[in-house]
Amino acid sequence: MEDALNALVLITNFALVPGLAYGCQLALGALGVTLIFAVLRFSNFAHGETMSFGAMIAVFATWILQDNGVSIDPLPTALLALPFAILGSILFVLATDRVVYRFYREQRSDQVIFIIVSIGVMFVMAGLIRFIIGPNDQVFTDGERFLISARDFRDLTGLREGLAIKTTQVITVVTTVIAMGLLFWFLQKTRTGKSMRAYADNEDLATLSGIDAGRVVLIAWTLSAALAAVAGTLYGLDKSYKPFVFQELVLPIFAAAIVGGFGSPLGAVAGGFIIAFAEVLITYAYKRFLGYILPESWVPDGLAQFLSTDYKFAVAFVILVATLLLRPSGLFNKRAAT
Amino acid sequence: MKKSFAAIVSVAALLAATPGFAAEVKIGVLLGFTGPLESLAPAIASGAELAIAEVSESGEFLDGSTVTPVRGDSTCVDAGAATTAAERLITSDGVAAIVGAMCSGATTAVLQNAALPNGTVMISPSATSPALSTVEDNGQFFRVAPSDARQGEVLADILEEHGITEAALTYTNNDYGKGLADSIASAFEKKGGTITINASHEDGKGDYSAEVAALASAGGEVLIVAGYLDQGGKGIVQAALDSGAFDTFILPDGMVGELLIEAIGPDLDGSYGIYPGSDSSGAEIFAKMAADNGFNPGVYSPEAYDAAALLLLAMQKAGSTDPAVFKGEVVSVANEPGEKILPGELAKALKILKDGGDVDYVGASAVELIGPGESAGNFREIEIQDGKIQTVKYR
Amino acid sequence: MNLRAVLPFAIFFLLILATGAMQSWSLALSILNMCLISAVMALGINLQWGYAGLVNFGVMGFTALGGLAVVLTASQPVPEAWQAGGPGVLLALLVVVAAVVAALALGRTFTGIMRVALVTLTAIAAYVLATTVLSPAVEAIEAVNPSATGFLGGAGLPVLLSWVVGGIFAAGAAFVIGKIALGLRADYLAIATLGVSEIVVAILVNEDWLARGVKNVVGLPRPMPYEVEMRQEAWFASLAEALPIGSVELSTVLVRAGYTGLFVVVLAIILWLAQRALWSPWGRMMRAVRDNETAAGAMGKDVKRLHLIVFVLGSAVIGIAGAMMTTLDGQFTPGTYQPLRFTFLIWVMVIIGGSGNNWGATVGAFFVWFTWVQAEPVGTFLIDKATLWLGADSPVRDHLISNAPQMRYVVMGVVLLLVLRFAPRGLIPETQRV
Amino acid sequence: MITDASPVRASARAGMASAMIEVDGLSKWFGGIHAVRDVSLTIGRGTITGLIGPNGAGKTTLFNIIAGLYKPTAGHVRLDGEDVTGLPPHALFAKGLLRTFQLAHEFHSLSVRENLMMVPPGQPGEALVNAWFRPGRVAERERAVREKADEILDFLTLSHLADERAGNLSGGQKKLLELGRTMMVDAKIVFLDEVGAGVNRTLLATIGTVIQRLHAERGYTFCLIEHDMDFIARLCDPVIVMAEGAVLAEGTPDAILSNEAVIEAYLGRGSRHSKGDGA
Amino acid sequence: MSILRADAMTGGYGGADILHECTLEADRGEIAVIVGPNGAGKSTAMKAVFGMLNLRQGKVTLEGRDVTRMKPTDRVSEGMSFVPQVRNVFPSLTVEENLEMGGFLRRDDIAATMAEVYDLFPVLAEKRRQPAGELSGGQRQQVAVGRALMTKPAVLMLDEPTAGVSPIVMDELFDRIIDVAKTGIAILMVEQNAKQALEIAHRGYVLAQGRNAYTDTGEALLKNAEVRRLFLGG
Repeated sequence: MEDALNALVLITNFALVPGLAYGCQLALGALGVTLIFAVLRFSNFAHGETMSFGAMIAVFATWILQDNGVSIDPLPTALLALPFAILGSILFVLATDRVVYRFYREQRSDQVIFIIVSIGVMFVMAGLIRFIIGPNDQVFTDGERFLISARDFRDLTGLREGLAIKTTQVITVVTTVIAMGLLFWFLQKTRTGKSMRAYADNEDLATLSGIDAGRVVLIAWTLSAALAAVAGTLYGLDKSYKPFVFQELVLPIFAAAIVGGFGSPLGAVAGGFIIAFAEVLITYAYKRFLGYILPESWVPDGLAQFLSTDYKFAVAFVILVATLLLRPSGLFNKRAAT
Repeated sequence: MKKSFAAIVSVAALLAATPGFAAEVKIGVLLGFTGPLESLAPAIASGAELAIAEVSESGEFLDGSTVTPVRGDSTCVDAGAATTAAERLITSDGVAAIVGAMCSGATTAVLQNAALPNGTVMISPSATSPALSTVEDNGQFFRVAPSDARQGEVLADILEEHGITEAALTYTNNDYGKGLADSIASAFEKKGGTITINASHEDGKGDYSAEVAALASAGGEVLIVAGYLDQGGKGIVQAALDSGAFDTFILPDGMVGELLIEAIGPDLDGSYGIYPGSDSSGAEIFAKMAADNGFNPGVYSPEAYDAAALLLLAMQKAGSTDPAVFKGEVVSVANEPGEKILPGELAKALKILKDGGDVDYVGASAVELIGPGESAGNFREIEIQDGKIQTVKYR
Repeated sequence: MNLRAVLPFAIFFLLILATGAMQSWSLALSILNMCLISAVMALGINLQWGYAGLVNFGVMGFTALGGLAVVLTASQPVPEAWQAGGPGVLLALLVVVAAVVAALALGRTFTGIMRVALVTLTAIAAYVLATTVLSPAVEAIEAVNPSATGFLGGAGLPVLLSWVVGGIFAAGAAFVIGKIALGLRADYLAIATLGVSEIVVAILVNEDWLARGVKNVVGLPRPMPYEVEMRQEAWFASLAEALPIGSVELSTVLVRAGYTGLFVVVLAIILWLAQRALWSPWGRMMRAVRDNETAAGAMGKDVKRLHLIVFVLGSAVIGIAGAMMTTLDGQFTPGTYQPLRFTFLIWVMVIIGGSGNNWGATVGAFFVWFTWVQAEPVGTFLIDKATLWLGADSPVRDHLISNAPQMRYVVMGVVLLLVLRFAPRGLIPETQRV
Repeated sequence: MITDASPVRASARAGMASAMIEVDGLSKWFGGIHAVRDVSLTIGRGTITGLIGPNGAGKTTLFNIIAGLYKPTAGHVRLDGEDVTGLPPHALFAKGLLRTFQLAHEFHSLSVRENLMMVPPGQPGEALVNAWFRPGRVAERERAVREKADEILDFLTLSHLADERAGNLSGGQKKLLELGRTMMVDAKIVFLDEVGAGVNRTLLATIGTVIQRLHAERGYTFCLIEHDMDFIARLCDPVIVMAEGAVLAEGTPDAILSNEAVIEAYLGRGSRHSKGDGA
Repeated sequence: MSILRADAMTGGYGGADILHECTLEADRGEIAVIVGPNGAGKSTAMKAVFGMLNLRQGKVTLEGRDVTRMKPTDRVSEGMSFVPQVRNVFPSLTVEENLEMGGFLRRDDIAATMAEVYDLFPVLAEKRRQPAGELSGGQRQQVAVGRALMTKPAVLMLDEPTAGVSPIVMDELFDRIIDVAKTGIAILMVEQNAKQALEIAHRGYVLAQGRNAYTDTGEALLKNAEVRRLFLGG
């Protein structure tokens, strides 16, 4: 019995909890990408940099707040900075749309042109962000680190295995649930949200119904930027903020969005968790886990790993490519991907 | 001030092609300012530029010549761009020598394609790949970073003394990490120890939970982290502590620094490791100097200071900035005999050399050059106690 | 070529000449060399995108395969490693090939759920079998003097041959990728190829037995003599005496010019072939396919096959460029292949130059590489000037200047956006020849 | 509403000996929509068969299945006695089945002449090796192809536009160009999807003449979808009527025009009672 | 003067003119039908009335107000409503949400209008929670018309509402359209099924090559021998 509990705690601690937090971060990122895809119909390669930009503002705002002695101990000050990050990202993204994307929208440019334009935006943002904050690691976490630490858990339960839950992980999950709740409420229940779905469904008919295309696009960018800022800040809070990291996040985020079905918010969330848990569970070494639940003689000598962690990031791409080949419309998209 | 001057100089050189500034010696600082290790580069550059400024301001260097640094971006991911940047430093800016490059890959490319053909001397503060020991360098390439092979043996000794028989090992997935991990693993296993897992981690990623999960599952009394203290290495230590996977960490040279203690906090107490250095206070002095100049002495920042200092001292000793002449003096100023020189004492050293004396440059990282122009590998065994790096002994 | 096509080339060569005169000739030549390699890559993408409308974001992977070809062709074999693990690796390879053949055969014979199940089963069996055979072999190979070799080595053949091999490697990979992914619509194809190229690079980074992984292969043989050795030759001494430049500079310029010559030949051949293909009935057919796939199909053209051909050809060209680049660097460093540099930058070249036009892609590559390299010093200069008012000791100014190298991203992005906005068809637009 | 389809099937079987196209039990679902349901029909060799029916009756879907653009959910298509079900369009082209499109599918960046020149299959210059290394052989064939293209442009009265980008042509001219493409090779059967849509009456008359000449001089079999009953009546025999994805009737134009079921479903019914009492 | 009057419209999509002095009219409670051969410019005329096409000449008035230069969206708020031939519902939205989107521009309570639509199309009330994409073709057309009615338009424009539906459904749709007209709305529609459409039309327009070829009451056009021969197939 105790062995089984130990096994459960072990896998929760090393796979489920981190997977959940990572999944939340991917899901938030994928939601932003998928919203833009649904409304503007292109894959926004600059989304990773938007996350980075939001997180950067959060870092600055946190520093200013900290300097002025503002805090909400035991929670991290960054939560107070989040509104600034969201606002800043929204303003920046809307400015980008005004200066860059709007032109191509009016031209009704090809999807590929939009993708390349977004790559141009990605270049500019990548440079600007590094230029402003520098390429270094920035730590802006403060407050209580743990909800429960591994040591405390062991002392408390007397189990051999510990279970650590970081404050930032809890915040990540809670914020994600709130953000997603708000988003889904917005999309399903509000007039504006419904008009956005309508626009995503059928652009021409939406225009005929008096839905202002410009306004829908504006809202899509706003939501996408806000989600990006939240995702970026949470990621930076849970790990640490460094511009380069976000460049690497774009592909797993695309993978999440595509696996779920590009353009489907529900799919984006599901995709985020699928990618996150796949990465964690496929590269997890089950040796110790099996040690608890199997008789001693059955325990493998090796690490009992499906795939070395060297290939952790390849997991996302393999799932991505497999999805594209087997079911290009994604898991949660009824319409064909054409 | 110095940076902006450097910028003006480099651009002026670019645009106006003025080879002038006769009494001005330029030193190239070629590091990966953009790319995956971009966050390490500024502190390393600052280290080198600190030494350059010190020499320049002393007024003792080669009959009062001034020295200015010129930066170049070796990117770490693009050998082509690195070579071009080095080519620009050497042939257009006319640098007398180069501090760099940063990553072993870029270093090899620059050495073979720009430095060797042009006869320029390079001292890398950070390239540790064993492959660089055997590369054809015509006596023009040195490095003040310690050799990975030596470090592995020292670490294995320490592990044995601590009675460790099983250890997990993770390394940053580049030539430095991989080479170091291999040498640690083979040295430790020769002594009868077991490496339960030898797994890589990527720098520049945010999330290391999967890596730590694998390490934890493999088990071991301690975790050896052959990485960088402000890159993946820190992430691994943090994630391992957070999840309670390991309490004690073995920290090779790339991981020892105040930054790590600052970032991780008291949980790091009880971890131990090694750091290049002999019985000298160079590192502390350098740390203070860096703080006074407004930057954090990151990884390889002391080595960069030493690299620049060695180049300039060698020129002083040879009385020339001609690489063919002064390349022979690098080893002699770095090693005995002579007066020991610590950071901040470059003026003194220049004066001694000018008067025909000898110096034994110790510097911030206790430099001792051996064999093919590499650091001898004097190490300080350190242990972290009460949030401080305590030196246990020297090896 | 009309004036609009000649002018950008003229300006570019003036820039190179200016660099030579103002900075140094060896710098000018080394920039030019990378420009030439970039142009070959851009031609590869132009074949796929400009001719056929295929979006290939996997440039990075094909470049890396080209680099691998240099290692496997030109570096010296390691007999100890072959003894230790060669048979194991070959056996594993055999298992994989057998599995693929078996899977294809099963796929033909069965249908529906049976097919899926059997093919999956074969894949799993092959994976297990191959790893069982491969793991000990790999361990043995990597144990052979890991700091210097630890891999199987190459065939020890002339390095120039590896350029052809690079093309073949890339073409082989492209064939497999194209077979499975070319049916996807544009943006999915882009993301799929990007994903596949990440996987290719991940394999090169982590499989040390193949090409030393992150430990890099250095000191690859080069087709040009070493400068230091050259300076000791008699002919060189007499040449150096006859010319009014220093012997060091002469040697570097000569070697770089040698590379330039080689690259120009390759670029010229590929350009010639590409132009000739474009204005032949084959090119007419490709443009028809790009304009309207459905109609081209109805007019008897096998669209799938043509897409595959052009995807393979374009990728082969990129592979050749990858091999050329590794040859020029003299080393293979798998850890350095990054999408931003090796995929997106190449795309920027093609778009800026003018997709669909080979001359455009070429000159786009020239300009973009030149800007990419020179943006660093120019960016530093501009920021320095722009922040003068902050005062010499301002920490803000200091911070900005120390981050100046990052300006190259901004410059590149802004140039791309400006071209897309104001000259969407590029510097030299696709021409209509009737 | 729909008349018993069995007489149609019977006639299909009767005509089997000289059938160019035989369609047997063809069905196609799109998602939940049943676009074509169990259609069987025959297009006789040497006929100009008209296919009419209300919008959405499944005519174009049927065309697209026969031409290989869609794979049928069920059923078979035979071309000249050979089962060609599910073959891709380019393979059908090689077997002599050509088609035009409802919305003109010109190659917009090619010149008008190139639009024609690209058609002939197996040109030596379409193989890269020849394009690169055997310019002589390529040029020789190019001359011949070009001559033929110019002849056809002449025939179509498009000569003055030979070097124009095809994308710049008017809708009617594009339709002519599409028809011209089918003349570049010897076809067995040509499917014309609403060749008259967007074409003025004069041009339509020209197109009609072209079709008749090709039919008479080259022995082409035609099958055309058209809404213009005049046009149909002038050219076609027999006429097949489709409605709701199924064949409703088949016969001579006169028979069709007076067929009750056809009038009911397509041409228009008798009087309504509910009319006119609004407002 | 009629509530909707499009006077001598001339214009096209940028290239050559497609419409030539085309005039259309519809009044409250009236059904005006545009018929003609393919390519005659029927749909183009419809688009021109709704402002989806730039007119070179001519003028469109709604209840006497000149709307010629207005964007389609603005015309919707002025009281025009348009049902496209295809893609005329939001497939992933429920029936009720479709109707709600129809009344998007309205600031007042739309519940009453929605109830009216449900009265008119009882089947929609049954399926109000179902995504419109899952409905049958005829039901989808009803959703489309219902959506257009949500703005309480003065003029309802239908582009081939019966395209692709079975004769029975067509019958029913026409009955519904007559019901809609009875509520006092002017209806302008394009129809392929010329005979049936003209039977219910108060006004009929036969277009040929972008011009008014014949204009009369539906009844009269049906009786006109030349029209029958040329456009109705005898």
